[in-house]
Amino acid sequence: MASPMRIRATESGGVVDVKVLMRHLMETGQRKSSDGKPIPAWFITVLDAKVQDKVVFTAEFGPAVSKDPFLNFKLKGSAKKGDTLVVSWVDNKGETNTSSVEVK
Amino acid sequence: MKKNFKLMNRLITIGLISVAGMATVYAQTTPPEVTEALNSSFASKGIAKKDRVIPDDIQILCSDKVFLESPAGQKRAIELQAIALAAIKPPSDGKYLGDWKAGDKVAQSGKGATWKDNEKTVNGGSCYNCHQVTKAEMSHGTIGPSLLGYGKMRGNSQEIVTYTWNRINNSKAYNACSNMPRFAHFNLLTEKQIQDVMALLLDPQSPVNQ
Amino acid sequence: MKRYAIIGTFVVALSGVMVAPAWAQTSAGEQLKAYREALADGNPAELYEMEGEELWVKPMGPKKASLDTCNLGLGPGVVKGASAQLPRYFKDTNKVQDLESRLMTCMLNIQGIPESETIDAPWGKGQKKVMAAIVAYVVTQSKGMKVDVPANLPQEKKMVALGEKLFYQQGGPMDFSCASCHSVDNQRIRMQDLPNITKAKGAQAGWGSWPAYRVGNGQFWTMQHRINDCYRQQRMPFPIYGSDVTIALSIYMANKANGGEIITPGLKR
Amino acid sequence: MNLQRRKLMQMTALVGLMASAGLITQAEAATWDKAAFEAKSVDDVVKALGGTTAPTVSDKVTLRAPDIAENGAVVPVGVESSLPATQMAILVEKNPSALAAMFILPEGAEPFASTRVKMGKSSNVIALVKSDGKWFMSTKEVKVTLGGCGG
Repeated sequence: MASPMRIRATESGGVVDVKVLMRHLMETGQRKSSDGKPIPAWFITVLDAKVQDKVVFTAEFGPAVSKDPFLNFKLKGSAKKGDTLVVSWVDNKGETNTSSVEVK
Repeated sequence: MKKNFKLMNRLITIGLISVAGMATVYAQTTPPEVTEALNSSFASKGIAKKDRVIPDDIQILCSDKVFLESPAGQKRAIELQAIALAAIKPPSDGKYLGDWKAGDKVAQSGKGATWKDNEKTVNGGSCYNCHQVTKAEMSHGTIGPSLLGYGKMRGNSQEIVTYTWNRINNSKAYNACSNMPRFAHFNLLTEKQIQDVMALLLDPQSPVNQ
Repeated sequence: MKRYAIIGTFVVALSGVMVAPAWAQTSAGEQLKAYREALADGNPAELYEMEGEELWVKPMGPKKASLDTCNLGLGPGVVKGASAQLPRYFKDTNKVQDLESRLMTCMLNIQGIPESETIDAPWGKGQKKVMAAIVAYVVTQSKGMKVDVPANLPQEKKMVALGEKLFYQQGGPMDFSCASCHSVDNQRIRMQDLPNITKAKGAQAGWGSWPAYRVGNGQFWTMQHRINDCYRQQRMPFPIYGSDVTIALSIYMANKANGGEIITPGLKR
Repeated sequence: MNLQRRKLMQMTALVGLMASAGLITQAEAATWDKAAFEAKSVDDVVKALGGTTAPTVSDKVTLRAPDIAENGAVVPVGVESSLPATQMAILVEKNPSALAAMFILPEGAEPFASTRVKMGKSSNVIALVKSDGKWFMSTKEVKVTLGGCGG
């Protein structure tokens, strides 16, 4: 299965609160494995959220973002109840993942 | 784990003489169902060998709360304390106090003796796990008493120095069921490490006494 | 544990240093509370739960069958509320089983996956990885319910009694037992609060919040994993996955926690 | 600067390759600000982000971070502002590379973002907010403690 992603988007008073949890190792590139070899950096670099193909929020991560990243952001005007919010990320190896949710 | 972890100790029987002079034998053993469960449920892994489940005299006593609270149990505790105290060796070079800075490193480290460690792992004293030791380190446990100002409060008379030495070497010499590990008895810390921890507690320059 | 038979002239001197600056602990404790609350929103255990939900219905093993007919005690395929009543006695295996040992039985009987595949796998790898995800899914289906482990059956009573003895059983080069850290109220190791498992409140806090996601290593830990690492820190040998000791301790804790709220999967340091 | 430009070009070439292979869309990958994420110090990050002067400390920038983190692997941090912001960033001063996360806010995105970052040791955490072409900031010290049994 694709690595799981959980998105929650809830509207209240015109503001859509978006919470995203993603499964990713977020390796810093600074750690060594038990046999002393460096573990290469592997982390999500860019995440964007879209509504009807229009980017409504972008986050860029460095390797200092924690494993299994959590992101919370808010939209006012660019999303409303019933919209489909699409969240995609790409990591430094070029792997991508996309998931979507309806704004509740 | 030395001799005291021999298999036969598992079912050791402790005989005690009653105060009245009548020979009364209190049998204290590890319950057979416990022994059986331990035997079937644990496996050796790395340096953590299976014989570690086999309790020695002190562990048998302290695992049995009901017996421990009985007069016979209290008596047994005093007996085992005396044995523990008698086995403590003074420092081989006569020096009780080493380097407090090295001692603080020993106190900070919780490493060693688990199945993830090996023979080369330098064991720590895990002191901060249970004790407040210095003001600077706020991440400390509360299982043991705070040691802040330890030397400042007591001074460093030979009595205090010897007591502290003994307490670190084998805490059970004063309290058979103390939660504190027997650091010298099981070779958890080297003599030098103990000297350094001594300095951490008693050296007037140590942050413990500032 | 009471301190028995402290002898010599040092009793007074020793008790003199027991007074720790309470204010320092309180404020550090409150600051930590703020940290934990900030983390509570968005528990990555949810990602494991999602994975487990898919794995529950996915045909796997030599028999290419899914676990969705597994009987966790409430009937074939019933997941809702099942883990709240575990560990319990199962007639078909004639054993008291916790969630993980019961799932191993289902994996064997339904999917044809030998128990050894789970037992021998390293944490987070192979069949243990599958197990962790399924556990995350199953325990989430009891979230908000009450622990319901009255241990009325004689087989269950026997295991609770064994678990209690094992809880106090010392061993290893540091003389530790579970009770060394978990039998007194309001104690900490470093900054971590240690629940007093000998009382209902502490048992509920402990049993009720594991399995959990551990932020420190970014892993989801099942109860078997939690107990395993407690024994590692006790410097004991390796407790075999699903062995009698782990089941006895589990039902002892669950029975003590009976009636407490289940907040699993938790979020831990 | 030359080196940085060369790195950037390599990155661009790689991204182009990946994009033509259909792995990612050009738009998604092109935005990762390599220079800013690879800058070591806070000052260098600000420069890489196009700041010409030191950011102004402002009470209109709110940084949410705990006083103490029980574990440096996961420290919840958030940034919020009452300024109309187009870009925000979270920095950890003593990390090997200071920039942890950056947020780009199109019209309709509130100046609010919260995530979790790793901290190697106790350090100042800095929130940056870009408003009207200028950078504003707020700082807070977060203490990272040792926890658990330490084994």
